[in-house]
Amino acid sequence: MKNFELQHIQRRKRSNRIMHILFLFSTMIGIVTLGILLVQIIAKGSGWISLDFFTHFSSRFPEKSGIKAAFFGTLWLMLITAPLTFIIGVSTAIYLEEYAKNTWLSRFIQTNISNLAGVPSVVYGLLGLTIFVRLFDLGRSLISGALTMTLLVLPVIIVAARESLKAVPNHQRNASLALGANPWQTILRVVLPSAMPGILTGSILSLSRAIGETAPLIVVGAASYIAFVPNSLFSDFTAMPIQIYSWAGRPEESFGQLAAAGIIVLLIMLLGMNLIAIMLRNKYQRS
Amino acid sequence: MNAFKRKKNWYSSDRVMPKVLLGFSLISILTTFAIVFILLKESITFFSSVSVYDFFTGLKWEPLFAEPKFGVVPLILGTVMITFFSSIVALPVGLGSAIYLSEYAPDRVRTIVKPILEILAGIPTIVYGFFALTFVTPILQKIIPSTEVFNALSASIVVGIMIIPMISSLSEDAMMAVPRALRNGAYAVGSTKLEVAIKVVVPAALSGIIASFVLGLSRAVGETMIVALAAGLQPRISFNPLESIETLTAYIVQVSAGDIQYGSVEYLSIYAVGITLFAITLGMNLLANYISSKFREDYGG
Amino acid sequence: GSSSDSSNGSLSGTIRVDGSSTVFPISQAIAEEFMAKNSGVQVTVGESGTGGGFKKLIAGEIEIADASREIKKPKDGIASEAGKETELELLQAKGEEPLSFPIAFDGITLVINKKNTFATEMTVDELKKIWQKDSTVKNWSDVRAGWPNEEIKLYGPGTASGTFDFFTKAINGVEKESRADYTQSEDDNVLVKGVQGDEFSLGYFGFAYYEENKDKLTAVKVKLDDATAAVEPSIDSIKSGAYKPLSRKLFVYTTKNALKKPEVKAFLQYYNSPDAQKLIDFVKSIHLPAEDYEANLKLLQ
Amino acid sequence: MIDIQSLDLFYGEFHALKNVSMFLPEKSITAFIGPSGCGKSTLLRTLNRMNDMIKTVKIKGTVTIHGNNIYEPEVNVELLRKRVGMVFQQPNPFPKSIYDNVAYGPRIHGTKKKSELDDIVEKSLRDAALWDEVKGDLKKSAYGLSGGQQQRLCIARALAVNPEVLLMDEPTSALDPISTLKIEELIQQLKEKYTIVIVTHNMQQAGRVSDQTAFFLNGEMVEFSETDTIFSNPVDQRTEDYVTGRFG
Amino acid sequence: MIDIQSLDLFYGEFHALKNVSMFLPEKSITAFIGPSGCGKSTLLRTLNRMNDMIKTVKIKGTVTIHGNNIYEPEVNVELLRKRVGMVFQQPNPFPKSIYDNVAYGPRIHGTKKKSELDDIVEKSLRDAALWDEVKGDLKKSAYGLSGGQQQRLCIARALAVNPEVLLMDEPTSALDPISTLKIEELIQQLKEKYTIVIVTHNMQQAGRVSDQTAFFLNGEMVEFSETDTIFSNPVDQRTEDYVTGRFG
Ligand SMILES: Nc1ncnc2c1ncn2[C@@H]1O[C@H](COP(=O)(O)OP(=O)(O)OP(=O)(O)O)[C@@H](O)[C@H]1O
Ligand SMILES: Nc1ncnc2c1ncn2[C@@H]1O[C@H](COP(=O)(O)OP(=O)(O)OP(=O)(O)O)[C@@H](O)[C@H]1O
Ligand SMILES: [Mg+2]
Ligand SMILES: [Mg+2]
Repeated sequence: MKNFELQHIQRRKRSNRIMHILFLFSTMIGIVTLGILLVQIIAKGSGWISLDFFTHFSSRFPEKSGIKAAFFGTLWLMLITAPLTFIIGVSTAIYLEEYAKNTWLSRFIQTNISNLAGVPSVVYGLLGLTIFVRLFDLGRSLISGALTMTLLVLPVIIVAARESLKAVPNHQRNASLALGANPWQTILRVVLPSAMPGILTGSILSLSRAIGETAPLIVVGAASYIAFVPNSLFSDFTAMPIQIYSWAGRPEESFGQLAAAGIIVLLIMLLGMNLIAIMLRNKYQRS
Repeated sequence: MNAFKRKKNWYSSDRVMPKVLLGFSLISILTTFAIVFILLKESITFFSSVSVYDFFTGLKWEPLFAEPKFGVVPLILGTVMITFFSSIVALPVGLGSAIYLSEYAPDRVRTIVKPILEILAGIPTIVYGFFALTFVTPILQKIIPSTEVFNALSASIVVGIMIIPMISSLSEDAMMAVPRALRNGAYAVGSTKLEVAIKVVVPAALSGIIASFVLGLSRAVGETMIVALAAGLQPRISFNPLESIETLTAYIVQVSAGDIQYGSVEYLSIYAVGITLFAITLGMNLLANYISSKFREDYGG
Repeated sequence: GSSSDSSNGSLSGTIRVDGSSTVFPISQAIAEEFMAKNSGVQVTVGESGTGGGFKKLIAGEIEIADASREIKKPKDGIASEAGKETELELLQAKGEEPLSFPIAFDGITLVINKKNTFATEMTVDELKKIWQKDSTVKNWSDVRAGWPNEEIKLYGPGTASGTFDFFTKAINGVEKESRADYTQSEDDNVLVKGVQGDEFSLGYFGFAYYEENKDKLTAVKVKLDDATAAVEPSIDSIKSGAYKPLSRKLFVYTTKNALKKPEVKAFLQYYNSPDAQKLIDFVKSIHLPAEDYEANLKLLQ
Repeated sequence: MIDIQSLDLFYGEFHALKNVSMFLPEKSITAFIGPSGCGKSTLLRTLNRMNDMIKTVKIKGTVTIHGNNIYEPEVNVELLRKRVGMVFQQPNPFPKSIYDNVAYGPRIHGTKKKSELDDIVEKSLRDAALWDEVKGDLKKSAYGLSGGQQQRLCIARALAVNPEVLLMDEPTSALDPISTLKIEELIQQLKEKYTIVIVTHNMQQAGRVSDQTAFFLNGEMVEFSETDTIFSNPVDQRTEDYVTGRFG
Repeated sequence: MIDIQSLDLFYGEFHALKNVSMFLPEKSITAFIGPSGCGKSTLLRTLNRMNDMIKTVKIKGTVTIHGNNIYEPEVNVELLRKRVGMVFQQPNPFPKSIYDNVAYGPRIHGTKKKSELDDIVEKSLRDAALWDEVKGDLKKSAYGLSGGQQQRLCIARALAVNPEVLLMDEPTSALDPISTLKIEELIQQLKEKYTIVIVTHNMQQAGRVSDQTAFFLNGEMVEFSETDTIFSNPVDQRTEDYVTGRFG
């Protein structure tokens, strides 16, 4: 073997090793940051997590404060937002990727969607306030908050779902169509299952965003202090990030620690919520 | 009579679903219209007091002082700066970890690490804001002592970190969807993993990668709390990321959560700022569309 | 017998309170105790800013607005042009009449770093020299001869806050007239951190934040002029009115119609009861002299 | 039964089929032969309108099956494709289990009963000469099969919907001789019930199985007649050159 | 030159190659034949360690090339694969232009000069019998080619890095007879410089091109000897059954 060729390959292998380390390092940046954040938050807040923390409402006494209202508020919010986001988001993606011809309408919809991704969340708050609270007269209720959140996180799931639909190889569609399946059957039974991992990633990312957003809910009118659990779609509500925000803004150190405890609970909720999606994604990706 | 012409019932899923799906797609248009309408309606009132020309060319943004000045340029500059620096952090790091996860990491590592990274997307932004302020900024100040308490760099770094999962997860999905056969073709001529990743997988997954970049950057442009907390509220024309600045979004949240009277000119300025931001993201998206249509490679065949 | 009214367990309904985040802890504490006594009533308290509170009061979405300033009225009683009405006019346009209840003091506190041992007291004139519009003060030595020739790092609340409005009026004489080149944050905890980490800094924010961080910061004693004695901000000095000119009143507002609801009336009666004064002190605001509450209660009849 | 009349097909500007006319009688086997890129697959796809999927395609002329023009506007393509089955040049199983791959078609067309599906799956797999190799684990992913096994699976999948016409695009190019022989036998059997069109590069195969053969060159149908005639006594010089391997 | 010694290969639990030993002399053509699923592709992939890509694979035994065990831990697989080229059963061009597909290998191995690349691309395309069809538009996407054209492109891509050994997994199964013949001629030519291993289902092809032939069944190598011997005078009954088509 010619010597220079060996050297060249060695050089390529070296750059591969170096980049391997850099790529690993990139991955570590996220993980390490998360680690630091978690250590800080847990160090600050874990002492406040107890059963009482879940069964009490917020209070002027830090030691009597709990997150019951916020916990259930967020739970409700997610129970409404998750299916709405999924259905509307995936439907839109399917329409654009599988049905829409390259018309001005579909291009217009696409531009709209990526544009909406950059609209700041406060503006969605103003939107929710104007449309849902005032125009539809839903009041400053759970449903207003959930609908606002849905609109806020839709672009993420739509874009993610579109890209993964796009990546489904055409020969799979052809195989189905050649058997006499109509386009809808093909989408439902062949394309969607193949695209599922990416769609689920989109769901995870968009719901992650929904669970951590504060500003739009405040603008829509969610209160910081509520001492009851919502009992209908039209109930007043508060949510975890609002409670955390409110505590974090208080002068007393102990409220700051409560905020950290709230964050821990929020992250556990987030993880719990994502778990199903993560498991499904792993399952679909394996096949 | 043509035997193949069997009429489909109007209610057959095949005929109904496209319409239903189109209906759902229109929600995004309606949302945009509603947003534009809301922003525009109030902006018009605002622009009856402040000239459009002054607004877009003015170099001083002091809307809440006794003699208000409404020149939006400093805010635009702040937003551009945050977006720029956060993308310097997020794009390479996000893409790097996507490549690591899809091409290098063993399956088990990937299935564990990916969800861990995704947690980063769900951390409330105020947590990030304080993280920037109390962790990143002090480190920056150790390295460069002239760093201000509030500075664009610290906020940018943390915004960048926040959007990493968006970029890494979506890009990784796109790369995972590249058929094995393509990788095999590259390996079989003696490619290293790096070459397979960079020369075959990334180009084949480019559409998805660009989409993730656009989403990530949009998030950076629209990010509010981190910037408001860590970058300060100091609108100024500066290209120094170690100084405090103010972004369009930070101004909107500052005023909308503040004590200003609704309906006053100062208050209405947030709508004008909102419209400006909207125009910026629109421009960015059109640019991204143009870029991705130029570089897109299809492998659907 | 206001307290006996408010402990009437047969009341029911919902009371929504929203507005200033400075007043929020007080309203929350009152609400908590009020609900303990009236299990049939649900009170919610929000903190979307004074402006937000008034807006919601005008829209009829809440019964009580927390405010860190008075409701905006047309200057000199001359009605504003259409589209630019003040909060009062907007409320009146709805056929409503606001009722204003001062409920606590907030002493705006100037703070310096613990290491700063020279600037422990200042006159209003000196403060004005520092904070006025286009101020030329750069270093401490520019303020008073003999002070170190070190740059003053200034910290203060965002320009959208009621604190800013009040401080500028009290020190500079004109509301919202201020130098612009100081480090702003809407989050007082952040200001605390800023001053704490910066040896030659000067900042101002609400008394509660100083009270909670006494061990980390030094409060500047303020004197009206060279002739009077310097007064340190404290619960007593604010309550007695000796801490001048930086103590302001906080308010709650309701409307005539909202007050027709017995639970709202009972809530406000409780707000002005002697029990409530303890709660106000508990959350590190400072209750008003008893006469003020009596006047409020009279208004409620 | 299948009547192609002056068919022209364009991929954008590219003229891929030029004025093709032919008649394929019922229950016959027709082979398309010709060099790579001559348009065999393209023509095959016009018979079940799979070309609809390619956006740039433009078609002129008519294709009628049992006297029904399949390119009329209101034709139900799903019905058409159920009756005109297709096996592709490259195996394209779904990322599903073997069972679900075969059961896919019947399920789409409304068969729900488990026992009925089981029967169809077994019969189709047997017909496609795959049953013995996979009967042990029908739940296994189709992607775990070898290339040849995957192709036979795709044939089974096409048979499962019980078509009238079967279009096969080089169905045995990935198969070993035994499976090939089995498929060829199967094709002969199917002929009793079905009309079959097969694209093949294998002259022997064309000779063995088909009743008539069409030879294509650059999108043109050069010659179309009885298979024997094509191979032993072609009219066109180019056909002769091709089938005797003297071409090019 | 290539020496396989007691090679066992497992996909997880599945024993796909059973104690295979064989010696492939330099500059010879070896054909692997056997029914679908017998392990031909699997064995082929062990020769350039493409099996490394499949996570479940476990290998026992040795493969030495020029006396170097390619399964030793420190083996440079990139170099190995450059020297042992491969063409797959299914065409797998990159989503790039024709030119970039062929130039891919030379580029990563350090050829930068445009003129040099141009030469390599032209030569490789000519060798793969594709040049005349594509020379007009080398910038065209490889996905616009027909199946057969794509496969020839993949052969050109493999030739472009100038390998010593060429592994071909049914390289002509998607080709028409003319291209097949060209490829077969090419293989014969390449033999002068390269060692070639070819998997094929086509007995005639094996007979035409190969010097020796190995027959596999269920992961076992049943017989391996001169091609003539295998086809005219096999030792094992199963081989005879298979090559005469009496099998199964
Ligand atoms: N989707 C397409 N877009 C543009 N051109 C195409 C497309 N599909 C095929 N072609 C071109 O049309 C011609 C005929 O292609 P076709 O696939 O029908 O050939 P074929 O006879 O089946 O060849 P093979 O034996 O290689 O499969 C070829 O020149 C091919 O490059
Ligand atoms: N990645 C894999 N995982 C598990 N089993 C596999 C894998 N690849 C192949 N097999 C199995 O190993 C056996 C040999 O497969 P291989 O692809 O080598 O067959 P082959 O002889 O090349 O067949 P064909 O002629 O159909 O291509 C088959 O039973 C197949 O199902
Ligand atoms: Mg073809
Ligand atoms: Mg094989």
